[in-house]
Amino acid sequence: MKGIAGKGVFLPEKEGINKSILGFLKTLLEKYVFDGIMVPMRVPAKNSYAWVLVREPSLIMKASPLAPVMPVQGAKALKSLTRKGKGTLNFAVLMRPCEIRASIELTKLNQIHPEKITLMSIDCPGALPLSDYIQNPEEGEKRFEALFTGESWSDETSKPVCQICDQFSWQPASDLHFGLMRGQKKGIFLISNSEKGQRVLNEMKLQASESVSEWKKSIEDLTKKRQKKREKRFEEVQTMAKGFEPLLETFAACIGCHNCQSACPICYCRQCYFNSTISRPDSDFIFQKAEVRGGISFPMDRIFFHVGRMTHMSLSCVSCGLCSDACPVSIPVAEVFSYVADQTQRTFEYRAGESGEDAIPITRYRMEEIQGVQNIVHQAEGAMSKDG
Amino acid sequence: MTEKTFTPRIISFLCKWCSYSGADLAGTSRLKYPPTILPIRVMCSSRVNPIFVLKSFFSGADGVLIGGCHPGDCHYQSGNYHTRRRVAILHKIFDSFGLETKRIRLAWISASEGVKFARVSSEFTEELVGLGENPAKKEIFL
Amino acid sequence: MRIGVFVCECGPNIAEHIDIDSILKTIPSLQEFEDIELIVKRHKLLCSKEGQQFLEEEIKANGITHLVVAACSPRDHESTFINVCKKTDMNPYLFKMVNIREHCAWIIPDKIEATKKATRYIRAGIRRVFYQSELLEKEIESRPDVLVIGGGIAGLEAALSLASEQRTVYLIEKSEVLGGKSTFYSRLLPRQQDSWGLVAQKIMDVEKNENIQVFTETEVERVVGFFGNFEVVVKNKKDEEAGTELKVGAIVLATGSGLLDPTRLPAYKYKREDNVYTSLEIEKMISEDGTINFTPGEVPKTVALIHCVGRDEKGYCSRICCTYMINIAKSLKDQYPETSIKVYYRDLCLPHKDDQRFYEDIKAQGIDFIRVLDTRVKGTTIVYTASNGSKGEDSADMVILAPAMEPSQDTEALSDILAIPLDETGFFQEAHYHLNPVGTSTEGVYIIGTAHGPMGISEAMLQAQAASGKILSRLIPGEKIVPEVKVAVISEAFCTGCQTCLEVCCYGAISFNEEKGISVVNEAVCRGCGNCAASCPSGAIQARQFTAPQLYTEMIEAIR
Amino acid sequence: MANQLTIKKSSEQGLIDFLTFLLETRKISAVFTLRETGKEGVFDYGLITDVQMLKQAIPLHPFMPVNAGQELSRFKAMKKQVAAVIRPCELRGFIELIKRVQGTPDHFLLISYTCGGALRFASSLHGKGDTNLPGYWKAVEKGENYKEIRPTCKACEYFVPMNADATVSLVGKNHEDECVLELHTEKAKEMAAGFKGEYSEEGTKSQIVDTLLEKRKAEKTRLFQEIGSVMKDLGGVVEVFSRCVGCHGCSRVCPMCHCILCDFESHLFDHEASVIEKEFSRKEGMRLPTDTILFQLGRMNHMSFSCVGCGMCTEVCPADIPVASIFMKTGSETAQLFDYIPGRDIDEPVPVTVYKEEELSKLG
Repeated sequence: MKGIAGKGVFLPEKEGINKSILGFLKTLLEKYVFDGIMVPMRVPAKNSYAWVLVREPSLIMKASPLAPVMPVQGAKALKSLTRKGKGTLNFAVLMRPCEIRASIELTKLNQIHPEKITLMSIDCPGALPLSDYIQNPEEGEKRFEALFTGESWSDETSKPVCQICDQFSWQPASDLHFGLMRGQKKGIFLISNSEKGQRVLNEMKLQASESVSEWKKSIEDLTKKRQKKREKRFEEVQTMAKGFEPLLETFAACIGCHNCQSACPICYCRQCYFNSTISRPDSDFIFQKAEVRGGISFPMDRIFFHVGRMTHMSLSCVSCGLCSDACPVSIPVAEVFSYVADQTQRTFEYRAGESGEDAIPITRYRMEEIQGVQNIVHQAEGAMSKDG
Repeated sequence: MTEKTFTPRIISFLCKWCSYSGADLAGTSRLKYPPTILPIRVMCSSRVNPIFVLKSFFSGADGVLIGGCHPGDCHYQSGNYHTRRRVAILHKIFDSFGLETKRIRLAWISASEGVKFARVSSEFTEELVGLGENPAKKEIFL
Repeated sequence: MRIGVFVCECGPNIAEHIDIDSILKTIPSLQEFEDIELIVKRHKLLCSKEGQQFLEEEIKANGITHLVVAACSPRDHESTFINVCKKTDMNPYLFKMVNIREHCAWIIPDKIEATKKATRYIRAGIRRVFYQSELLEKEIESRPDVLVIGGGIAGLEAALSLASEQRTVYLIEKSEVLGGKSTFYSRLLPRQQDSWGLVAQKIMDVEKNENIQVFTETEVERVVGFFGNFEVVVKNKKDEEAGTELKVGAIVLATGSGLLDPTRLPAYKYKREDNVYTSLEIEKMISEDGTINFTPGEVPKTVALIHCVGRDEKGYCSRICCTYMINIAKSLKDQYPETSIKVYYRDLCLPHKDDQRFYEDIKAQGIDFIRVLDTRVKGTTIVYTASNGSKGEDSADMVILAPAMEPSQDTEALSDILAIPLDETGFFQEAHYHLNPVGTSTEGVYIIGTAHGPMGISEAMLQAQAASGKILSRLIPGEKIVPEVKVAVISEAFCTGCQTCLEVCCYGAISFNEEKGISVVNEAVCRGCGNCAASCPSGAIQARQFTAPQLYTEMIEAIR
Repeated sequence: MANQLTIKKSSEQGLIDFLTFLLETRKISAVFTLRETGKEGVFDYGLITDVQMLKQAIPLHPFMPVNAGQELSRFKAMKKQVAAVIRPCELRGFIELIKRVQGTPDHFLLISYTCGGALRFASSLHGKGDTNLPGYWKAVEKGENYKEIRPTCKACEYFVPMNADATVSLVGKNHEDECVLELHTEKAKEMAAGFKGEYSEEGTKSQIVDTLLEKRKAEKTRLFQEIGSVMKDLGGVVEVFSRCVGCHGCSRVCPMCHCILCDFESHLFDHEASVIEKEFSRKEGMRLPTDTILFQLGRMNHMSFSCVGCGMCTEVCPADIPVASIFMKTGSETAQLFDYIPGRDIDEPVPVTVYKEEELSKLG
């Protein structure tokens, strides 16, 4: 956790963490620090959550700062608010760290205009798989409650990508972080990270005077555990999907609905390349393909779609896992993408959404490339010279 | 003391040739009708994409009025017949969910029917006052 | 972006009913227009000369890019302000007129309410103009020449009215001779004029006219293009070779009509009994002096004239039969006063002002008129049901039928070639029954005479002259034409080629590009109604100047 | 010529034999059918050109990974002939697409079957199909709704194919006994010429088809009532659709949604911040992204009258919204306005492309 302020504001827990956070947000609205705050809220049927931009202070008490599920990526909701430019009102959003990262990526891609937006992040224990929750919301609530209040935050009930997430806490790019203090001393650390964050503390007449080291340590410990788990899982994914046949097998059940793409916060294209007319070949071409193999599969180009999508967005993948949630045939899309993203991002020494300052690598180049890139080029060149 | 009734907002798409002219005639004849009607001029009632109507409704318009030429009088031959089908489909969708079809009205108003325009406007307004505010106006989860 | 908002007082008309000062104050203070520069002003009468000058100067002085005028109905002065825009080099399609007079000032007694509505309305106008984009009017060359299809009386008249030194008229006729159906009728009501004389004179005039090229035994093969620039291929029926290509600016359809073949209606026994004739056969028997010469001894003692033959089947009244049948009746009665003549009719149609008198005169001559519900021929007997329900039987040595007019044989083929729809009667459909009776769904194509539906000669002449007038005023030799710019456009990227738009377009303005699999708008044919745009589920079609974002914004702004 | 061909093998094997014959005799160039491609019940539609590969074919398996009508519509004009084995709703979807100039029927020999319904994804993927198959086939034989088929299948009245060239009779038959193929068109009869099997003049219609139809009708009424009882006002609509995650997966798998870019994903629905702020200031709070429910009702407006009730949308919905049942209900109501049945007749124009001068008089 490089660059984190050493001190924060400590708000002791009152009637549970959620109530404490909501109380704080309510005051922000009452004092007109913000014109509205975007938070997850349980839908009327009580079987899911949706993003609501709340204006009325009393309404915010119905919100859930940390919903058990993540049906819509917060960055997507934020995109719909500011895609066409900044507004005139001051809004805050309270999101999970992966949502903050996606928001940063979308800002770089000019899909979010954050000038009037204050990004607030919160420590995240993970989210439940959407289908599990929807099938039995009450059970889901209980399971999430257990996960949330549990000590370890390494429960197996959350989404597989959440279980291996090592960026579940403070985000360099968020303006204000809600650090959740577990263990003996229960409460919230408010850590300001920018002028916008500081403005909130000032308006609320709060001083960052408490040391956050205890909280920081607990986060760092968990991060290390997660990293180990992450490496292990990535090895498994590698074995599962590496090579042509295994890759095919991994995505064999794919029905080509492209839900993964439309749920993905990073896939911001209005018209996905893989849905466009370019991807609709002539019948003759289909037959040529079929005759070579004796038969071809429909919908066509499913693997092409997945791999192609990776080339488009893996540098910006924030491993939020929405793709897996949206997959009707239970393919572990998120883990595969997360693994590939880890690889590509590593090559460019880039981590999606970590900082608003780094440009997305594909928009830049260096005369003397980064080692990772150089290596790949050398390998390719070597292969060519061998062939020659 | 009279009870304060609400003033509905009615988006009305009026075709340039008939209904808009009819509305103009209502004006030049100095007929009085409620200030609820907000006319949007289109070339033909068939320009009105049902999605506009739906969006108006979801954005809180209390009513939507589509004004076109009388059947057989369309300046584009058959535009109004297509409009009628589109409205019928939308009505049916509304019906199937118990949404208020009364909030979406189709009216044939010719250029000479200033009186009819004023009457339709007044009646529609009254009806909407009766129905009350569009519940979509305040609905959070739309 | 600098949006000029000008509120017209319209003398007292707006000023007295709307608090313009309040509008002037409210509009610029609205937060939503923070990043737009607004120039908001009032004037006492913008449409006046002085007002227009004021507007022009303001636009120039303030570098206004988009203009909103809140005044009267666009029907009154939109064109006035468009002209002002043109003077300032501002694209007139970046201008929006907001009608606060007819729709606010004059209809709302309460000044505060009127002001509120006007404000909201103007705000919607400002938002809309924000989304409007420049459109360029382009002028295109046009041809003054005209093709007239059909050499009947209507076609002849149109050709004569149109032909001039700078305008060639191509008159094509499918039969061997000019003249058409009206030559079949010997005498024309009300004065029993010689019809052939009338037509012959026209034919002579046409043949003399150097600016009219006549093609007989010729038919239209293909038509492409649009108003001002049609390319037509015509072909001589006897000619084996490829047709002749003609380039014309407008087309007049004067293809006339045909007559129902009564053999299709067995009740009348036509061609089954020797004594049943059609009116046309009788007309042919009438000699030049107006007499019908039966061989002695064959003069019928009783004659039945049956009107409305096929009216029920066709579903319309043929309008000319009553008058010519009365003519025949009169000819017979004058010549053979002993013959008993009975007329069986469903309804009498006597449309001209003199017809009624003529009818009453011949009724006075002793001709019986019997109103019937149905009539049947049984040998030399007429069996009928009178309108009161009673049955009757009369003898008839001779039966004369007045068959219904019907569309001429080639109507359907021409409908396909020209993309002019037919109405349910099978005749060509006019653009608007009341307001544009000779126009069609294709701009520059006109229908006249009985191609349009049953009518008499005078009405056909009127239509010929009306269509000619339209063409003369719009296709001026040497002048270019400006096609409508507010047309539909289809996005190539988003069109899936479902052709729904093609189905709903009544102008044939949309065609399908097989190669690309997308629909394409022919801008020269499109009239800009926007029907296609509303029918397109993918939003691939935009109606220019009425685009979805424009209407959408106006709508959302108006609701709030 | 004979109208019915009976093959003394199981329905599936008989059909495969028939397809093999067609492919071997080069009467067709390929077979479009369902295949089993991997372990644990991974299925897809395949275009098979090699006779050997027909071993993978499972043409009558009650699984529907996509609406095949959508896939068939991807074939642009070609000289080759393809035999396609698809379900009745897929065929109807294809017909509706053809009306929208998406695809053409000429190069397909369309083989369908009396359909007992498709299993839900959850009941057929990852090996669960096998456990359900015996029960499924028993239900088909008896003319019952098997519990694990899609909700819209249970309410589908059109399980006897319309417009097929040939139909395999499954409902009311023991599928292991024999394969009964009814040949409806000249094309089918010509194709069958030379194939060894029992030919007869008249097909016998199983009583069980009617039994099933009655059950389906009753279920349809019940399903529509169930939907209607929840979605009876704006609150009800919000209740059901508020958990929509806005992935638009329903429109992507919908055979009727053939648009390259959905209108609801276009610029039109990206709002200026000022527009959102205006709406926001009127409410206590507003849901983001905007227009979630507008999409649902808007899409209905575009295609409901052509909804074939295939149920794909429900299967792919990550939020488990009964999209298909809702669309089926509304669709049957909008189609009724024009006495329209989607997929019934290829020459019947889509209601929004035509009009009658005298109709809908209530509207004005």
